[in-house]
This record gives sequence, C-alpha cells and structure tokens, in this order.
Amino acid sequence: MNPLIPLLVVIPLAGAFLIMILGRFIRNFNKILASVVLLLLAIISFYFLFNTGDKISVYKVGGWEAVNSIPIGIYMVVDGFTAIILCIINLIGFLSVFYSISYIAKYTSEDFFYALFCLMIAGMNGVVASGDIFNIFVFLEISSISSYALVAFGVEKQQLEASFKYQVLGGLASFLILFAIGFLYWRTKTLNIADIRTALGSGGDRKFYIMAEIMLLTGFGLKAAIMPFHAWLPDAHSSAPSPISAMLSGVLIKAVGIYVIIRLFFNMFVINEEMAVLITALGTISMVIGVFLAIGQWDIKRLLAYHSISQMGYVVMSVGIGMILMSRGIRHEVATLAVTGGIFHLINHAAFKGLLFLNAGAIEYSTGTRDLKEMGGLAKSMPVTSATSFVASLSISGIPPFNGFFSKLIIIIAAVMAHFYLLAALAGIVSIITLASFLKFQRYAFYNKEPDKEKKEIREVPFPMLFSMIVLSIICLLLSLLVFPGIRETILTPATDILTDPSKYSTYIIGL
Amino acid sequence: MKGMTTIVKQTTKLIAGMIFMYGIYVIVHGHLTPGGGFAGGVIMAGSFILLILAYGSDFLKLLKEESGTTMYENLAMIVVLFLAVSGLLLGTHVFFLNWIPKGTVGHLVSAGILPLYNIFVGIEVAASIVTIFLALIIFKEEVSK
Amino acid sequence: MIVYWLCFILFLVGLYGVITRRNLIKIAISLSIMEFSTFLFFALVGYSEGGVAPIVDPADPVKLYVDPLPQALVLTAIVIGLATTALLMAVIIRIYRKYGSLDIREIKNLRG
Amino acid sequence: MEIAISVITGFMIIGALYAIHARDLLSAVIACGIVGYSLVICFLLLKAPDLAIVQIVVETITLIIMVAVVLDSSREEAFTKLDRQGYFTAITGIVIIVVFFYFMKISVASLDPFGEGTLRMAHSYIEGATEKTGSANLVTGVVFDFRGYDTLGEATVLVTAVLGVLTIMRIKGKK
Repeated sequence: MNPLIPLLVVIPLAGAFLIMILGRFIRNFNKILASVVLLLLAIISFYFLFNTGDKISVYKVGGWEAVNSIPIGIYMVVDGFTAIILCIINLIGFLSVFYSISYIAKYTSEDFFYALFCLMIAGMNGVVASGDIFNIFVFLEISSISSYALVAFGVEKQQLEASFKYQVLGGLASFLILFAIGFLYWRTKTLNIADIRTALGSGGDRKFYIMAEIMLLTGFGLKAAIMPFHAWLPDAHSSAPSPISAMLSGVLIKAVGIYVIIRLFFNMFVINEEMAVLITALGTISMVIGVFLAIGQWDIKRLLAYHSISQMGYVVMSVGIGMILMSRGIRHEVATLAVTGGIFHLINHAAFKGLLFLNAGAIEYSTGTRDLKEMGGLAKSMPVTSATSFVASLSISGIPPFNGFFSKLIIIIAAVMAHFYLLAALAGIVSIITLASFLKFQRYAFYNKEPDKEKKEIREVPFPMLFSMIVLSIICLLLSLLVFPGIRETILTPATDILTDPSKYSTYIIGL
Repeated sequence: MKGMTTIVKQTTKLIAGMIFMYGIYVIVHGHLTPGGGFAGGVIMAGSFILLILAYGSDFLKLLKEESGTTMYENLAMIVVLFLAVSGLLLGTHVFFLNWIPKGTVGHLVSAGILPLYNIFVGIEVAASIVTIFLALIIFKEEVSK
Repeated sequence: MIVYWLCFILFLVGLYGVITRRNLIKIAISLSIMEFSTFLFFALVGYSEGGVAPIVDPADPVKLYVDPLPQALVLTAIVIGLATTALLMAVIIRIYRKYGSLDIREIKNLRG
Repeated sequence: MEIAISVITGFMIIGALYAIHARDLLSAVIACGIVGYSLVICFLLLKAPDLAIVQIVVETITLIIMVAVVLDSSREEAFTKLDRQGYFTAITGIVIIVVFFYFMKISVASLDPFGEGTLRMAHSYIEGATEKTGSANLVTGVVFDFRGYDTLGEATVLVTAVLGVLTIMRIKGKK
C-alpha cells in the first residue's frame, strides 16, 4: 500500500486548517503555505503519472482486508486515468494559486480564499482517488461547497446570484446522486465500485439499475454542465474571481463531473447501448448548442464559459462513441481510439481553458472591464497576455501545431471510422465556428483600434500572473507531444486500457 | 440584539448548563449508547445559542468570540486529522488505523481511538454551529448600524 | 413496497418544488424535503423485519440487528445537509439585503 | 410496521405539499420543520436511534436558522399569477416527474421488498464487529472505524460550510 495516496487528501486539508489557525498571526503565511501545498501535490501526482503505468494501486483505508473477497473498508484507487486527472487538478491548481498571489490582493480576507481553495483541491483529489461511491459523494460535497463559497467571494450582486443558482442546482444534483447511491445499495448491498460491478453481474436483466443510471447521469451531468443541465455554468464561471474560473472551468467540471461519469459508466455499470446513445446525444447537443450560444457573447468570461460547455461536449461525444462500439462488441480498436481522443481532449481543454480564463483575469485586472466592446489595442500595452492568449485561442480552435488540433483530429477520425459521419461533420463545423468566435475575441481585445477616450494607463500585470500564463502556454505546446508514439504509450494508453477493458478494474480490485 | 426578560434569563442560566452537560454525556458515551460526536456537538452548540438568544450581547464581544470559535473548530479538525494520520506515522503505515488497545466492550474506556474521535469531532461541530449562528447575528448588527 | 413508493413521491414533491417555485426560501424548503426523503429511503433500505437497533449488549447478544451501514451513511448525509442549508441561508439573507426581495424574477442581473 | 411508516410518510407528503404551496413563508418553514420531525419518528420506528437523535437536534438548529432568516426578510411570498414562464416551468416539472416515475416503475419490481434485506458489505460490520472495533454501538463503529475516512470528509464539509458562511457574510468584498 502506497502511503502517498492518502497524502493527496491529507496535505491540502492540513494546509487549509493551518491557514485558518496561523494565517492571522503570520504575514503572507496563507499565500506561501497554499503555494507549497499545491507544489507538493503536483510533484506527488507527477510521481503517480510516471510510475503508475498499467498498474492499479489500491490503498485500503483503516487496513480493513476484504472478507470472503467482499471489500469492507473504503478503498482508494489510483490507476492510469486517475493519475492523469490528478496531474491536471494539482498542476492547474498550483498555477492558479500562484496567479492569485497578485490577483486576490485587492480582496479582503485572503485567508478564507486560500483555505477554501485548499479544501476544493482536497475534495477533488478525494473524488478522483476514491474507489467507493459514497466516499465520492462526500468529497464531491467538499469541493462543491467550497466552490459555491468561492464563486460568491466578491459578495457583489452578480456573484451572490450566480452562487445561489449554482447552489440550488448543485444541491439538486447532490440529492439525486445520494438517492441513486441508496438505490444501488438496495440492490447490491455494497458501496465499493468494483464490488458493485461484481454484484450486478454481467449483462442480463438490467431493469433494476436503470433508475440508478438515469439518476447518476442527471446528477453528475448537472455537476459537469452537460447541455440540458448547463444553466448554472455561464453565471458561476463568469462571476467568480478569475483564478477560480480557471479552476472551475479547467478542472472542477472534469474532476467531479466527466471523470465520475466515465468511471462509473465504464467500470461500474455494464455498458449498454441505450445509455451509450443517450450519452453521445447529450454530448453532441452540448457541443453544437454551446458554441452557438457562445458566439453572441460580448462578455469575455461568459464567452469562455459557453465554450467550456461546447468543448466538454466533444469529450462526452467521443467517449460516447467509444461506449456505443463497446456495447455492440465490435471494432475494439476504433472504440479505443475514440476514448483516447476524449481523454486527450480533456487534458488539452484543462490547459487552454485554464490559460484563457487567466488571460481574461489579466485583462480585467489591467483594464477593469470584461466587455469586449470597451477594449482594443491591448497587444501593445500587454504583450505577454496577448501572446499567451493567442496560443490558447489557436489551441482551442484546433490550429495544427497546437494540442487542440491533435485531439480534435483523433475525435473526428474515430467518428469517421465508426461510421458516424454526421457527428464527424458536426465536430468539424463546430471547430470552425469556435475559430471564428476566438478570432473575434482576439480582434476586439488585442488588435482593434482602441476607442478614443481619455485612457488610464494600461500596464502589463505583475510577475506571478505572467509566470502562470507563460507556463500554461508552454504546456499547451508540449501537450501536442502526447500524440506521438512512445510518449502516448506511457501516458494515454494505460488510461484508455483501464476503461476499454471492462472487467479489468473490478477483477483486479476484488482479487486483492 | 437586545436580551430578553429577567425570567427568561434566569431560566436559561439554569437550563443551559444542564444542556451543556448532557451534550458532553452524549459525546463521551458515543461508543456505548446512541449518539456521538455529531449529536453531542450540536446539543452543546444548542446551549450556547440559547444563552446568546436570551442575553443578547454587544457587538464587539461577539466579534471576538467568532474568531475564537473558528480557532477552536480548526484546532479540533487538526487534531482529528492528526489522529487519522497517526496510524500512518506509526510502524504499520496505515491511514485511519485504530491502534490504541480496544479494552472491554461496554466499558467507558474502550474501543481504542473512537472516543477520541468522538470528543474532537464534538468540539468541532459545536464550534462550527456557534460560528454560523454568530456570523448571522453579527451580519445583522453590522447592517443595521 | 408501498412505503418505498411514498418515499419516492416525497422526493418528487421536493423536485417539483425546486423546479417550479420562484421564492428563494421556498426553493430552500424544497431542497430540504428532497433531503428528508433521501434519508428516509436509506433508513428503509437498512431495515429488516424483527431486527433490533444496532447496539450490542455484551451480556446478551442478539442474533438479528438492522443494517448499521445505511444508518452510518445517513448520519454523514444529515450533517452534509445541515452544511448545505446553512450556506444557502447565508446567501439568501445576503441577496435579500442587496435586492430587497426574495422573488427570483426580480433577481435577474445575469441572463443569456 | 410498514403500515405505520406508510401513514407517517403520507403525512409527510401532505406537510411537504403544504410547505411548498403556503403563501406565508413562516408557516411554510414550520411545515418543513414538521416534516423533519416526522422523519424522527420514522427513524425511531425503523430502529435507528442514532439517526433520531442527530436528526432532532439538527432539525432544531436548521429551523432556528430558517425562522431567523424569514423574520429578517419578508414573510409573504409575492403573489404569483401563472404567466408563460410559469406554465413552462410547471410543464417541465411534470415531465421530469413522469420520466422519473416511469423509470422507478421499471426498476422497482425486481428489488427486495421492505424489511427483507440481505447483507453483503455490512455482514462484517455486525458479525464480530465488537471484537474488531471494540465499540458496543455498531453505528459508531462503522462511522469512525470502518468508514472513518468518510467521517473525516463529513467534518470537513462542516468546516467548509462555516468558512463559506463567513466568506459570504463579509460586508465588503474588495478593499
């Protein structure tokens, strides 16, 4: 049992409590401790990324061994897929905290900000590294409640309203999930994901868990803001402070939404075609409608938030195609390709959407506005922000040397190979509209003539913000390397294998 | 916030102490009888809330207490976390290990580490709920000023 | 079986309230009702006919106890519910101070 | 037993319907409290004394906070005439309810009837649990020992909510 696994949760929790105890006595303690905590976590997660490979590491909390091969304690599980998400969480988290050092300085009560940030990270790490469905619920609540509070951090009208909306829909999702857990417990009398898989048996009469499937899909769909359940996302993501928007859009909807949906529907439920088609349809709808809603926006952060819905649609659609093929039991290699494309796009989206929100924060920090019509000519006064946002915009629109291109290409190729020509065409069209939308963003924000009025002097943002943006833009470039053979096998393939080999996860964990 | 009448104040003075003692009883016997850290903690918080409602207090004193209760809360959580990690630090390297000897079932000192968890979670819950309540009251006072 | 149906109907009443009500406090109440039905559901699942409460008397051990696991889960969920309600109430009181209204139609700065 | 609980649950449904339809917010909150206290009776009948204790105290605290908020803001729900959006939300609500009802009907037939559950994971929590955890109260044993990690999370949720309340209750957000 690897003692690093519980540390993923223990370190940020200890950090949060220590900030609340000592923060008021020591100056700058909050910033330093939060950065150190996140740096440590990032190092640990990269250790997992490079050392996990095909292995599944299980940590039995409390040392409770299985009795008659039925797990009785809570299991923490780290496998290839988990390791990737852990890296995303903790790396983007570290960069956001570092960015916040300057950004949050203008707010009051910074202690609360850093403590809640650490708690949010602890919650997400807990969700991702858990192998027990009720445990997922508990840590989901930690991350959700801290994000509700962080959205309202500015305590202005807008933030409070967005936070209320987010809380109501989040609470609805939580109780749907809890009810579904009760339903699963009623049938299987166990809570361990691997053991639920065993207890449900393979295929056959699946009447009894369709209710749980529907409720879990609705609940986690609400958390992930898939299309019919997206109402809270544009408000919450645009009202929050920018580092938090980067975390919410870049990480939270993936870690507590998409990740859990993928994990549960691949490794816990037996894949069936109706559910797979439903998931693909939801993904396609989000992809198409999200981008059309985005194109009319003039508020930068709302524009980015709608693009998040659209890009998450790509991921869900691609994974759904994989599920359809797997449920039919045909063309396993195409299914693998589709799932790979989805996961790759998930990683890429974390990088470029995090970067774009940090850019938006930098623009807001310097100019004091989020309205595209009031900006212009910023390329001269803010060269670094301009350059990094250019990289991110090209990435998200899928222009060749950048990472977004490769993941979208894989998704489209997989859709064509699976004979879903309509979906492939839609993915291409949406990509073009995304490009148009981001050209508008670039033109109005950075290159257009600035409107003639007495301007206050606009300067480039301070070093911590620049550092985070530059690092993320380098990551955007480096991530395209993942597609090449040799690197792909060590990072992407283990993650795909654990998902596309349906019983590997449960047989390994039950067999311990 | 103003206090209430003398009758209420005197009765509260009598009752609050008893409620507090009952909360402690529920916490300490958590591993033997129904109840435990959560129930006992909320009961203890109830006695404080009763006192605050009956007596009212001036605003500055409340502000001080709010930071104090947050402190208690986080200290208790640190202790809980430390108890959880203590298993990891000992020779066995197991998170959440109940490593203290179990004793006889049914005795007050038994069940190893569980009573300690109960006590500190109880303190944490009591401090949390009092803090929430104080935050609401202080907000009201500050706005009405 | 009827009791499960009634419990589920209680859940749906809460769901209906969350979707259709326009008053902030009413929405919070509807969420509480969903919460109650979920707790009841867990307790129902754990019950076994003729079982006794899961507290062992060492002198006189009984054979059949009700399932302690759902009870532990509900214990966890009750406290989570308290936390959610407290935060929701804090936001509601702030919103009332800012807008002077609890009606969701008058609180619409954000749209689109 | 099933009949007694069914009656109380029916009562809870009526209380819930009153709570979401009452015009006076204070009576709505009180009705919600009554539903919560009825749940305590259900817990007692279902042999869950731990839950009954926690629910009764938590419900009291929740009720105090809710009543305080209602008294602090407005007591009347604004008069709502059914406009177009009102019809739309009502229809959405009914459609969602029908969908869930349909899937529940499919699922429920092949599940265990009331009071005849078997044990799988919980078997080890009862069999010889007193030797394993040393706790006479099996629920405490599960909460703090077998599933202690969940409890750590739960206590953290409460701390998070407190920090959230303190964050939201700041008078000024920006310096």
